[in-house]
Amino acid sequence: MTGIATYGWSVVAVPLVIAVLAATAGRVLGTRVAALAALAPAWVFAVGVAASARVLAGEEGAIASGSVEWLGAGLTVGWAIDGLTALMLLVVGLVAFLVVVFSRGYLGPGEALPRYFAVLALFTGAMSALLVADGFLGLFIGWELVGVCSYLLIGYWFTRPEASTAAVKAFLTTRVGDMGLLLALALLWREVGDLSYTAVFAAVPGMEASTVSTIGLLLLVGAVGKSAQFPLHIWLPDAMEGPTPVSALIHAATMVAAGVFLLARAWPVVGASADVQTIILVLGGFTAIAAAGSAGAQRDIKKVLAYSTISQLGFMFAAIGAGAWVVAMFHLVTHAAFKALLFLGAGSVIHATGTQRLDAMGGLLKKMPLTAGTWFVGAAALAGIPPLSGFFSKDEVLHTVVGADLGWGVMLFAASTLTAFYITRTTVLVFFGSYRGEGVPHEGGWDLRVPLVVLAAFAAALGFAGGPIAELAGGHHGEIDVLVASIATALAVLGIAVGAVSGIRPKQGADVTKLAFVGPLRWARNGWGFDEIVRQTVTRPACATARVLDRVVDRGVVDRSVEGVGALARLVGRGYSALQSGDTQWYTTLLGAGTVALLALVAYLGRGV
Amino acid sequence: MLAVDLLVAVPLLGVAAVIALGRGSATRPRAIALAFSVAFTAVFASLASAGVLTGTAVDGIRLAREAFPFWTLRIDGLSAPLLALTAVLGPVAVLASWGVREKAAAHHALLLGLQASIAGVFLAADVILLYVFWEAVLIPMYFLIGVWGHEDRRHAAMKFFIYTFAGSAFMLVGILTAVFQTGHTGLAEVLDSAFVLGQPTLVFWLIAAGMLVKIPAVPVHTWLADAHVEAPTAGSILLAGVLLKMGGYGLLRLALPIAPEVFEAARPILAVLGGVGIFYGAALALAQTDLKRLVALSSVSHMGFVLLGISAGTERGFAAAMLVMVSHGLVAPLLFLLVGQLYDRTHTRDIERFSGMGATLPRWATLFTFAALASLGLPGLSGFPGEFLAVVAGFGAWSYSIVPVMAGLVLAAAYNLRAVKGTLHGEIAEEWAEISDISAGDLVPAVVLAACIVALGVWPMFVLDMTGDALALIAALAGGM
Amino acid sequence: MSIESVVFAILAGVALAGGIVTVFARDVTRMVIGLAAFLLSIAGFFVYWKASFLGVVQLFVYVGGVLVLFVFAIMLVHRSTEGSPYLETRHDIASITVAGGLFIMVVTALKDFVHDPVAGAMVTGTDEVAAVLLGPMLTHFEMVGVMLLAVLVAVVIIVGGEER
Amino acid sequence: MNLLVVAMLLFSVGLYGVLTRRDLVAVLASIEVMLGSATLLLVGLGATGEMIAGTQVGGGTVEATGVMIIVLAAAEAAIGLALVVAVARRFRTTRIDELTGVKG
Repeated sequence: MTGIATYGWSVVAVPLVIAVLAATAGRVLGTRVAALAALAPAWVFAVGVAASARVLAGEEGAIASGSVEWLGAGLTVGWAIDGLTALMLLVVGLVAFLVVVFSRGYLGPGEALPRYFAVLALFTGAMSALLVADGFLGLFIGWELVGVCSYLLIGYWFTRPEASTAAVKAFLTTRVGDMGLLLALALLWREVGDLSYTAVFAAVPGMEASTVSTIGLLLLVGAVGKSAQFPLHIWLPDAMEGPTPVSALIHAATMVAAGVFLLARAWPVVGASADVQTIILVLGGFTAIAAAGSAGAQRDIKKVLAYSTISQLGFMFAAIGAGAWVVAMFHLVTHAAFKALLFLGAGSVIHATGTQRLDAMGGLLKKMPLTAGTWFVGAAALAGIPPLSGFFSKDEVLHTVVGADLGWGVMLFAASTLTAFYITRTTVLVFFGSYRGEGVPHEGGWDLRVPLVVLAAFAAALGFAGGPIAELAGGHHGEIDVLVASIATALAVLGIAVGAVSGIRPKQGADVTKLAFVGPLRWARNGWGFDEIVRQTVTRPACATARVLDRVVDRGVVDRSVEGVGALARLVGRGYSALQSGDTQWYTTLLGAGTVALLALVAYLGRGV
Repeated sequence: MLAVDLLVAVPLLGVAAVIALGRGSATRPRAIALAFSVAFTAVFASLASAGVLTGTAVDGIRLAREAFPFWTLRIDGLSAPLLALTAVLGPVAVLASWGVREKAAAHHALLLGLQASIAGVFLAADVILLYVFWEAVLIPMYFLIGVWGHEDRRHAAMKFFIYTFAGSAFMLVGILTAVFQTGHTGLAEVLDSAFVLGQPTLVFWLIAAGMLVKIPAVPVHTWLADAHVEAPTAGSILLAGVLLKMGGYGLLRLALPIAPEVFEAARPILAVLGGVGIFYGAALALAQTDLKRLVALSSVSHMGFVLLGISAGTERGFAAAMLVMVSHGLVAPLLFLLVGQLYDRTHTRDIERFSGMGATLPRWATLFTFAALASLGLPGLSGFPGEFLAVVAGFGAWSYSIVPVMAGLVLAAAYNLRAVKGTLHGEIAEEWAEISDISAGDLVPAVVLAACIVALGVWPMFVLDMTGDALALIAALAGGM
Repeated sequence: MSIESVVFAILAGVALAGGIVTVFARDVTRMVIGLAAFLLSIAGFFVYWKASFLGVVQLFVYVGGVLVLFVFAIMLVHRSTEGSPYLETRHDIASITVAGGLFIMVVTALKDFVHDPVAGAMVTGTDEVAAVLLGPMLTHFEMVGVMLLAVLVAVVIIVGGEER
Repeated sequence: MNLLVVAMLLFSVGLYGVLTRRDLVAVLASIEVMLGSATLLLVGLGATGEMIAGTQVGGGTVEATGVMIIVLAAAEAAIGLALVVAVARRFRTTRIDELTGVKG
């Protein structure tokens, strides 16, 4: 059984084959295409299990690998499975499998199922490629491919203009970050002459400090884009235009965590520069608290979760900045479980109510008890209530950040309190009070319920798996710090209390927003206005510049000056149209003139001979 | 080997056959043309057994020297990928003009003539012969644009002709100077004795001028957009697919080896031209509302990578240039093919007028999205390996100066996705709700191109295996200075 | 002044005169006569250089063939257009510059390479010409033959059919 | 030198005619002048008994090439005149300035 890890490349190949099959034969299969697509993550999960078992059994380093020259001398693409990869494969395989199951119930038979499930399988393969790559080139390939899957899935309902815009925005914003990663690769190639992890990591000690810092920074730019950290976070809230299961998989559990994975994977580079670490800590801490603030002001259930994801990723970045990438990985795993759970819970609610607006929900506890129950588990895990998984991982994050920089530690405590506040507020708005929407919401079929239960189990229990997770990631599991844990829990309770109060909306049809905080609310809801700043300072000027280049520079100056062959003719006195008058003899005269000129040139060149 | 000569002879025979057998018929010429272009592909495939795919050089048969003093053909690692491209695009171009009924015999004869002369350019191992083929390419292209083009075709055809003819006139002077001063016309002999050149700088720039117009480099790119917009689909396919490649090919084949020391000095200029082309072309493409013009200007951007790769002056940079050329030779034709198919159905290319075509034309939309993703350099498709290699090689040569190229890459994503969003996405336009999706016949050429794009993207070594030795030799020349 | 240069001068004079008349004449008959003089003097050059076979060919093909063609063509055109050919010349500076420039350029470029022929330097018999035509230039010979056939057909197609 | 001057003078005169004559027949006659002068120069070069392009050219080759040129020129004249006749029938004129069908 554990032997299948030897065929690690199959975690890329199998999903790709399935994607092709789903795309081509999907029409024939009907809704059964979901079953086909589910095989992809199932296989990834199986390989992850096998590999994890071998790592936990004590195998050191990469348990299996292979590579092939792909782009000329030295530029190889290969795969290798070690503990960190195995851990991520488990996460990706499990969440993706559950999301495929959930999607089966979430999307009706009228949807373009072959396209959806083919891209989902493609995503699984691309994400696996990112994970099992044995070097930066392979990672970059997977990195770009998951980005495009994200684009395709955000724009799944492409006839909705918002979805299309959001898809483009997501791709372009992450593309900016990707350029940093690409530049990092170019720099690594120049410095090392090899892009495989082992060669790069071996070369790091011999490099100049400034070079290491530059590489680290460039990698960080890539990670910031993919993981939606400030200032490239603007795409993630908009990405909620995609189907909710997609948000759960790509924009909560796996793809957006790739930035964290990258920094953990490249730790020998990132960790070699204290400056880079400081920047990561600052970025992560700032993002964590700013996004948590925004999450508290949202009116849309998915936007709450989107900002929450940005915020939680900020926690992970802060942990890496504090030097504890194993802790970041631990939080990544628990977050994947409880955030995917929350998203799928939201999906279940949206499926039942047909809306994403919080003010059109309420009182769903009685109508959808299973969804409500699993949501409570996820929400409590996110808020950091012991003994759920989020409590353990967040405690470790806070502990390490406090140890590294007290100031940012305090900020994270504040962010953590806000987290408890916004998720409680959302919970109250959705599940308590009376129903403010239309129709009669009820639970979905088994395919909607089973994933919720499974994820709830993981979200509840993963906290106790800190040891094995850390071991897989390749580090050591920290102890619970009683002081930090107590403060954090106390603050979480405070946040929950405030959130519960703010969330209580007794009357049907009341505008929730007016009853919450005043003043900066709108500002916070719009991501502190940063979106607008980017639009005014980057997007618009870029488009305007392009237009000016086209209308004024290219057609006005460049083209006209070279069409000045016509102007020459005008000088001769025949006017521009003479060049195209149909006067053959005039053409011939020009031809002759050209010949004479060329001969003159030849004569001039021939002087010396 | 006879097969080398057949690469020129088969399309020429096809011209004769189309004229002789296809006159007056609307449908017979296309069948004959398809047969001969497929025969071209078959001949090229037969050369694989001679090791062409691994970079082995194969000479054509030597005709009587007195009778044909300049007839020397040779296929090597530098020309093999581009000939492979020609072999793929020939049948695609014929299939793309399947619907041409007006003067069909002339149209298909010109297509085959174009294919013959392009193959000749890539095969010629004699500078005079090279020049003859180089000019011969212009004529069928001129008529394809001028006769079967759209509204403003005459102006575009004339502009195309004047630009490229002016460029090749400079090139002719450069070639003649080299011939007179070295006393040879054979490519190898000319290059071997190129050290006797009295004015290498002038010779290099004269030849390079012809190439830069063809590529095209900014600021002599403006013929391209007009020519593409007005050209019929098959013309656009061959224009973007192989004609532009003559520029990059010529730089590596002739300009660089004839004056390596001048090339060394010219590298920064080439790099700037390339970098500006990448950024400027992408910015222009972003501002277009005409879908075909957008694709045309994206060519300026992509071909900038060719210049960037060459400017690195290393084997890796040259390999990047070759990869980009082959990739662009697949992606741009696919885009033009698809835009042409859309135009056939809607008779407009205005992005603003389209909306929600993804729902109306699902098959077309899938292919168009695919092509746009290939164009923006998605890994796994053909655009990525070349552009990645160009960035790596460019960074090695020019360090952080290539950051504007990165901006160009972001813009590339922007204009491609804008094209997709503008046409495919959004609410379904009433105006186009009734039009029919592309037929199986339309699918064939598109799927052929798409398959090649995927194949090259997954396994770029296919091209690198061919070019390896040839590029190493050129790189040794460039580095030897 | 040697006899050779006298002969050369006479031939050159006739050729130039013929050429100028051909290009500038306003009367069709004069133009044809000028062309005939020009072609005849070219044949004279060939004979003078002892390329007698070539001279004979020039005589037969040009004077005997092409010139007659011209006369016929002029007659046919005359019938169709109901007016004699419009033989005015649009003199202009551009054309003079181009023609003169070409003359100057070529002469300066080649003056060191082109020497005057020595009378009798090319003593070749018809057999030698035949040997070349059927030996190294056989392919050309064949190709020209094929081309002539094509021209024959083409001319019939172009002019053929009833006059409408 | 004299040969070159004479031949090029003839060529230039012919070219001038091609560029300025307003009637197709006259243009063709001018072309004949150009062709004749080119043949003259070629055969004359052969008659110098010197090297051309690095190889000694035997008289036979020059003469044979001359024959080729004459034949080709004759063919050209035949086609050209045939076209002129056809044009005259179709458009009722052979004046170039009235035939602007090749407008670019």
